[in-house]
Amino acid sequence: MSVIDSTRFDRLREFARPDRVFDFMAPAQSPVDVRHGPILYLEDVSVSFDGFQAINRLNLTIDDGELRCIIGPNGAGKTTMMDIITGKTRPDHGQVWFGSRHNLLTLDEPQIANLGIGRKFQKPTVFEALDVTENLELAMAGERRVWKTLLARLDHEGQARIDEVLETIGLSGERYRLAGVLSHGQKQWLEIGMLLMQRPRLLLVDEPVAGMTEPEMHRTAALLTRLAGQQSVVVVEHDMGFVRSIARQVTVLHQGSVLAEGTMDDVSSDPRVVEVYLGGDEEAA
Amino acid sequence: MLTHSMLLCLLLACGLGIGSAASAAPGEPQAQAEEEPRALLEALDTRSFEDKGDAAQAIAESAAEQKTRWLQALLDGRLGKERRGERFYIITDDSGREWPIIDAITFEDAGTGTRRTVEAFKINNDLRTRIEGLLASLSLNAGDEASRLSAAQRLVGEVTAGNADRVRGMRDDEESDAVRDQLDVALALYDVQQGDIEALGTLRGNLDTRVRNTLSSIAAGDSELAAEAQSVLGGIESKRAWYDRAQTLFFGLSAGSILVLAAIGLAITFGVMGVINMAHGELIMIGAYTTWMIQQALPGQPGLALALAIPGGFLVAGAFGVLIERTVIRFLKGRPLETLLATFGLSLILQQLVRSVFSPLNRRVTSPDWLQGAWQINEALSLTLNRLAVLLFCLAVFAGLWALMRYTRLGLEVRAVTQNRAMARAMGVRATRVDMLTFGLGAGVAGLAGVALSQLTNVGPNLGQSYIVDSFLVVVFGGVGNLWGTLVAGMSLGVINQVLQPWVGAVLAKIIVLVGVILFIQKRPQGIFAPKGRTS
Amino acid sequence: MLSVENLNQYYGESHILRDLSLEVPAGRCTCVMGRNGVGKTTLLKAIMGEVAVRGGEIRFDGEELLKRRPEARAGLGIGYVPQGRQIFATLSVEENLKIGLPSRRVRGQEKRVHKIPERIYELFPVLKEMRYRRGGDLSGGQQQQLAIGRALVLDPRLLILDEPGEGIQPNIVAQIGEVIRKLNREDGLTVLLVEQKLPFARKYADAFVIMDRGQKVAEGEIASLSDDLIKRHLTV
Amino acid sequence: MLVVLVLNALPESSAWHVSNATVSLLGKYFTYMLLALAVDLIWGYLGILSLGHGAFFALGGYAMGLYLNAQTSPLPGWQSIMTYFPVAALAVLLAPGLLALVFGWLAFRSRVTGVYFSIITQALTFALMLAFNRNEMGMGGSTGLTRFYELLGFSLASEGMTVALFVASGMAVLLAFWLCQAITVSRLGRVSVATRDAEARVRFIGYRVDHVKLALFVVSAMIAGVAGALYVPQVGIINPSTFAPLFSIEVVVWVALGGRATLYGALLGALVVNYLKTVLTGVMPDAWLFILGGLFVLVTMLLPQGIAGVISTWRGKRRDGEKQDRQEVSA
Amino acid sequence: QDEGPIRVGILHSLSGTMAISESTLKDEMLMLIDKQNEAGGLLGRQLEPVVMDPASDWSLYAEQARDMLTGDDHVDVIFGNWTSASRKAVLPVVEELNGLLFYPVQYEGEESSENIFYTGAAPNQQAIPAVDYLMSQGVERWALLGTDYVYPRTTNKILEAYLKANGVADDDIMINYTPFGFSDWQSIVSQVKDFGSQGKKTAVVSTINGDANVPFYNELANQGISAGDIPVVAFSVGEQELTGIDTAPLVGHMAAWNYFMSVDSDANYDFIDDWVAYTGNDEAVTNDPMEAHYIGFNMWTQAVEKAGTTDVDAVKDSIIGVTVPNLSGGASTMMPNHHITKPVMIGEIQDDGQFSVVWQTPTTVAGDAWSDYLPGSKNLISDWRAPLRCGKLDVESMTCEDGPGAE
Ligand SMILES: Nc1ncnc2c1ncn2[C@@H]1O[C@H](COP(=O)(O)OP(=O)(O)OP(=O)(O)O)[C@@H](O)[C@H]1O
Ligand SMILES: Nc1ncnc2c1ncn2[C@@H]1O[C@H](COP(=O)(O)OP(=O)(O)OP(=O)(O)O)[C@@H](O)[C@H]1O
Ligand SMILES: NC(N)=O
Ligand SMILES: [Mg+2]
Ligand SMILES: [Mg+2]
Repeated sequence: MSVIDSTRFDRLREFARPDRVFDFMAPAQSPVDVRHGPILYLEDVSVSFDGFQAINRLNLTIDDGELRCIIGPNGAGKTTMMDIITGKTRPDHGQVWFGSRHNLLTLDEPQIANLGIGRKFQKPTVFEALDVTENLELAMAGERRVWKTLLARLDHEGQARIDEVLETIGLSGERYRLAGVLSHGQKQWLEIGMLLMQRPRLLLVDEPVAGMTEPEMHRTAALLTRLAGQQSVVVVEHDMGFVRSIARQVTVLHQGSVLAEGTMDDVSSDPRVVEVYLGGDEEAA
Repeated sequence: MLTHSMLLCLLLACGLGIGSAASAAPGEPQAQAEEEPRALLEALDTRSFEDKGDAAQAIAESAAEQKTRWLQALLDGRLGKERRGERFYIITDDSGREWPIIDAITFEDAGTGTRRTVEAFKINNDLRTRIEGLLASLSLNAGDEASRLSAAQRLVGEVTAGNADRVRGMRDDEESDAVRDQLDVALALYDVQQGDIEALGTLRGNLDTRVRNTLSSIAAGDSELAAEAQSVLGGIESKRAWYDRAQTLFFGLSAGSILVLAAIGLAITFGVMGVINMAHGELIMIGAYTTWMIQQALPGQPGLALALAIPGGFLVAGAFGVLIERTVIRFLKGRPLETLLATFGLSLILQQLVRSVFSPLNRRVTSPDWLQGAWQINEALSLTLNRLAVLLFCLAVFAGLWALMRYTRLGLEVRAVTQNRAMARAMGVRATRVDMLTFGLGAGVAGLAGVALSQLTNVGPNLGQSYIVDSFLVVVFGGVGNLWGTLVAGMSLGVINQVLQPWVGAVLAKIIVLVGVILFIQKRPQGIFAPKGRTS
Repeated sequence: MLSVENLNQYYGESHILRDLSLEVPAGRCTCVMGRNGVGKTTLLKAIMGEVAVRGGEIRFDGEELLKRRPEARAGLGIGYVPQGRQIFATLSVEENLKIGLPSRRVRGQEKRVHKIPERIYELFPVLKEMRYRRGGDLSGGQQQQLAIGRALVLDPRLLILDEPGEGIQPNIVAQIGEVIRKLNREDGLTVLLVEQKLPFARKYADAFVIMDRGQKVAEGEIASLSDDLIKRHLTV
Repeated sequence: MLVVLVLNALPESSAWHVSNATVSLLGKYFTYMLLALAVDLIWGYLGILSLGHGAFFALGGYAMGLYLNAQTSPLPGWQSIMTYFPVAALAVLLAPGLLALVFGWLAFRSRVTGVYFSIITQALTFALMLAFNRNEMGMGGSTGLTRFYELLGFSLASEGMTVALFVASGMAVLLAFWLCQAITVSRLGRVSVATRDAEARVRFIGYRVDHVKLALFVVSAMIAGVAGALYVPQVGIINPSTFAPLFSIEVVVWVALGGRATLYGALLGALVVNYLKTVLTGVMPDAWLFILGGLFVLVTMLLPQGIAGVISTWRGKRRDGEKQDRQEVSA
Repeated sequence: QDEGPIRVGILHSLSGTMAISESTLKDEMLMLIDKQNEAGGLLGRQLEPVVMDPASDWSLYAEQARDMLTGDDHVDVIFGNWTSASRKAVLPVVEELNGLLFYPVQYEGEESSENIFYTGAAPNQQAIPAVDYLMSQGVERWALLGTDYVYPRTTNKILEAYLKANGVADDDIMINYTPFGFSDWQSIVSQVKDFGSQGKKTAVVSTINGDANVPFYNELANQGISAGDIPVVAFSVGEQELTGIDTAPLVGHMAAWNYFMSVDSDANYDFIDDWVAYTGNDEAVTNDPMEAHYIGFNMWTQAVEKAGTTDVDAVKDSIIGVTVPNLSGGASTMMPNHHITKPVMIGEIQDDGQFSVVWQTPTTVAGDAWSDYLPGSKNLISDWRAPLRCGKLDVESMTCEDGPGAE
């Protein structure tokens, strides 16, 4: 309660600053402080929708540079968890910290994004009336303030970066097509591309390989593994083959809380996980 | 202020049946009978309303056989005299410009007259009241409880030293409890005026304004009586306050029901189908004009006409809706914003069409008797019947629509098509037909609103425009696509408006309500009933 | 049962399906594969009439489909499970199922059915449990089951599924696979499946068709789906 | 370009060939075009459908009206500051700007979108209409402000003034067009389009959607305010009917008819509809509504992109060429 | 140019909210022009109507007035407008371009333009006499209900001052304003009912305009307020408004005008016959603004004949003092303040939708541009004759505040 009040007050003070007109809530571009521990830290988080407990006393820690896979049945709360981290959904209670400095619960979506948390959505959402390049340009890291955006021009460096990403996501040939006419899978790739343009510290990737062919899946796996290390990556995926190919540490979510955590082998041999998620059929996994 | 009629009725209540006594008089010879009526009528030919009243009184007290008919004609403004001539006429039908007339004395057909040839005797308000009293006395069937009761009601505040004893006597002879209670009140009020504290007991809780007015003048003093009267008055006032609140609530709900009626069709075409239907108001207008046309076709039967107008308005407006859907809306699938442009054009066309076809003037729609007047629950609370009917009608329409959307196949298909058209078609739903029916349904319901509104307000080319802004506001305030939202939004806006109105006036009340809605939407950006859960 | 001949389809000026021909034999499960954006979904949409085609023929049981309005195709016995499930979110599970009832084919002398066939609840018991819940409230896996159940209400002769395993937890993917197998093998229902995941395709399909840039580039029995073909046509 | 043509051609010839009435009529059209531009900026590019833009237009108009009134007789109370032209000019921008700022800040902060936003803008203008109708507002009640004689010391009735106002309005259209053009081709323009189509997604890549909306909304309101200020001296009256929701809806209709999301479409729409209105109300006073209404219906059905759509298809080939050029440059 | 037809502008809304009232006036003007042409025209030339539709949009009124008054084929006179707002919009245009406008509707006064002739009633020709009549009928308490705009507000201000000057207490006056097109009269009518139940004879003075009237009267009837209890006297309800109302429950409520369709005069009967024949509608009604146009048109033709030209300045001079028969059997004269003399009548509503005249001023009353009961305008008069030529002349200081005479 008091947290919210004091931020309101801050906003008000910011609002009143005469030297700034529209950029009064410009994100504090302070680096994430990970000297004292994890990059992402969720403690005792709960959220419910009309009485339905979607996240239930969830605890989760992601270390800097880690690549973490999160699996769990449909409706376990994986996407909701990402919603909470990115500010889309406010938890009923609990703590969410980005590094040791930023309490994410006091920030809104753009602020969180500008701190360096990028997200790929489960259902690909791209800007349909813009072409592929423009989609990437908008996502490119940089100034987000209204005035600056108005004056921004695409420089050579930016252009080069876009070309590079286009190459990575295999959409070079589609660069001037409107994003709206891309196929489902192409939109998936474009979203991954936008995520790359953002250069976030923490990537949240929701079902990246849904609808991809086997070889595409391998490419995605390679891409994500390469990113890990400099950046932290959280991947949600149902495709066990994919998970197996990238996972070091796997967390299983069930009914809004952690059911199991460990290496892929640990987890997949956990009878509870097999029961609620994997099923007896190993081959499908 | 009603002195004339009250004294008169006092007369009646005492059984002074002039009429019955006079009409019993034996007939006189013809010639004399011809002469005397002429003199009676002749007396009416004066500019002074005072004198005319006396002449009417004379007629009532005379023995002329025709007197009831004369007085009635005089009251209706149909008794007249030949211009530049001596004959008296009764106009049997004064619609149009050529009137059939009959001789006022012989009642023989006298051909036709116009305003150039016949001058009707004029009456004014005071005279009208007087004639009504005379007529009542002539037709009074002594012993009728209803008329005794109404006489007794008129006595409140009119009891004087002169008639108090008579009234007391009447009270003792009276058999009916209701009449007796009323007479008790009249007497008690008199007694209190005479300083009788005891009598105040009878007046406790009485809601009659005359009682209140008298008591407040008594309470102004500082006697023991005044103090006691003050306390009785306090009781009366607090009781009235409660009824006032009930009345305000009724006003609010009835105002709300109009909003709901006007909006509910839009809740279908806009809320469910997503068509920004700027022609919604004109569909309402079509419903109202349908009512008028049916009334024209059935002169003299407003009740039947109204009953027929309910299906009629629905069908006609619905047919227009289907036509609009078939010719325009269906080409705009998936372009909801453009429906705004097209339907705006349609609304201009429909308005001008009505102006060209029916004239730009308002049309007169009459209400059947059973929709006129009020249901008088007590002195402080009465519910006007047309409003009550519209409120019930609104609830009925709402319930019907809701059931239709919830429980019928059509409702199911409508909901499916609006959510995911392609998928619904893949499941075999004939989406084009559903669109047509849905739009027709919304339009038909708008027509029903028009039928109801024809009972309350102007039936004219602008009828629709006055409701379009409110309709959108209600649908959106309630939460687009939610029928319950429309109901709750309309009703609450109506009640809030009516609660505010006596305080701040109609204009400011409306401004406050609008600003309130703007602020409310900040709190709930999806209206009162925001769609819950994930929708994809 | 279903044959597509020289189908051509355009979105605006871009040519998506190019002279595409393929055959879905009755009683079998045919799997269409191909990279992202080659036109698989578009093909299914063309069959269902959701997109206009510029040339070619689609025959279902000898009948020319393109002449039929989209909503009439369900009545012929084609059940469609689209990509992304497309559940009617605000309708209850039961209402989602009911939508197809009037188009259910009238077999033999049976009168029109007004009740959801028990068979569907047998295949997907979870749907019965959740009958009164809103479709949108179900989990992804349950929604996919509902989407299949919804198509089965039509009592189709051909079932079309577009990536039914996408985004679904493994055990339900397996369940769905079993249901497809059951319908195909036991009830003799013809299945047209679009699927990217090789293990799934290999396990449940009988034959495969590979598309590239709107054309058919390979086909055969599923057993003959070689690594070479995969490398050639499914790798970016 | 079309506007440039009209602008370049007319002022020269008008003194000689075009009658005074026509010049002032064209001046009035320019102010309507300006208003349409303001609506299109936020509707076409940002997806915010304002059904209450007449309010900003009217506020600018009232500010100008007060100034004009002050030229003949001193105004009471606070209004007396409106005697000075710089104050009035500031008020023309600030009154609509501030209202847009406060209203937009509330609405965008609470994420009021879509029809909900449209309807509350309508409620706003409706409430203002009722308020300005009240005599207590000191704004002339329902009659509004009228009887203007002088602007900047020159008589409004003079021929020079008519031309000057016409030129000023034309310049304002050009300037606003240039401004809107600059905005829409910038990255901010692309952020706007992205916001229009997927607002939530824009937030997740770090743009402050509410600021973008607020900025453009305020700019749009100010353009509308300027339009109103230029409108008033040319028409000679400003009254609460300008706040009427129907007027604002009409403006939206101009834009839709001209072609949403193309700036010149908005200009064309305003010009065409108002020109037709002028002509038809005189030529066929009893039937013009059929024609105008029919036009709205037909354009929607036959020209999905409005009038601008026709033009752009017509110029389609050229644009494709441009696109190829661009591709080559970047390659 | 003097050879062609004389062009008469008709500036009445044929669409939008005001069409309901104004479209009839357009038809009437066409009829009057027809008749004049049949009788040989004016100055030997034919009259040609120029009709436009300002569509109830004030800015269009101004635009079209300008259009009418400029160009090669400009009109020589305009008959038009209804609402005061539209007149105020046109006023600067006719003054600037030196046109003539005949304005036929009762209005709030406080205005006199050199180029406008006010043939409708000023407040002293309608409101004040009506109140006098009610006082003579014993009314002691007053509810002034009006639509919220200039005309009702000014009229009520005048009436309030007048009533107070006649010893009516503050408590006995209730003033209430409602928006245009207001339809939810329940609580206001119930307030009035309460106001009227305090034991003193009460009347409602209604300046409710246009569409708000039908629901108002319906509500009165349904709440059981009859003319015997609380009579309503209205200034904006005429025969035409009553065609849309079921008048049976309203018998006895009143209106004050300068003309009623029911007045007993041959001129009136002829006029009605013409009108019925022209419209081809047996039920067509006439009303006060129609009479005003009738008078205005005849005054203008006479003035043109007198001046021998349609030249605006000449007509402006020659029309003052012109006297023409009105429809109630008397005659009306154009006064120097551009208002006319008219009789004032009170009519009671009959069940056939007509009014029966129950009272009438013994002589005609001259319209007063500046009210004697408003503090600011007590000392003001207007006189457009040379050499005064002033619309707003302070008779105490003899200074002219508006008009050429100011220089
Ligand atoms: N806005 C909302 N309103 C109501 N319920 C919601 C909402 N968002 C999520 N839920 C519910 O919360 C639960 C968790 O949903 P979530 O999307 O997080 O699951 P998930 O683990 O991502 O599943 P999947 O693997 O299918 O993507 C589900 O039951 C879902 O229906
Ligand atoms: N509405 C549309 N307008 C224009 N082009 C479209 C549209 N929908 C799809 N396309 C294009 O058509 C092509 C085929 O799309 P389709 O959805 O059929 O691919 P797909 O094979 O199903 O791919 P995925 O595996 O990603 O689902 C793609 O290149 C896509 O860009
Ligand atoms: N002048 C009027 N009645 O507006
Ligand atoms: Mg998820
Ligand atoms: Mg696909």
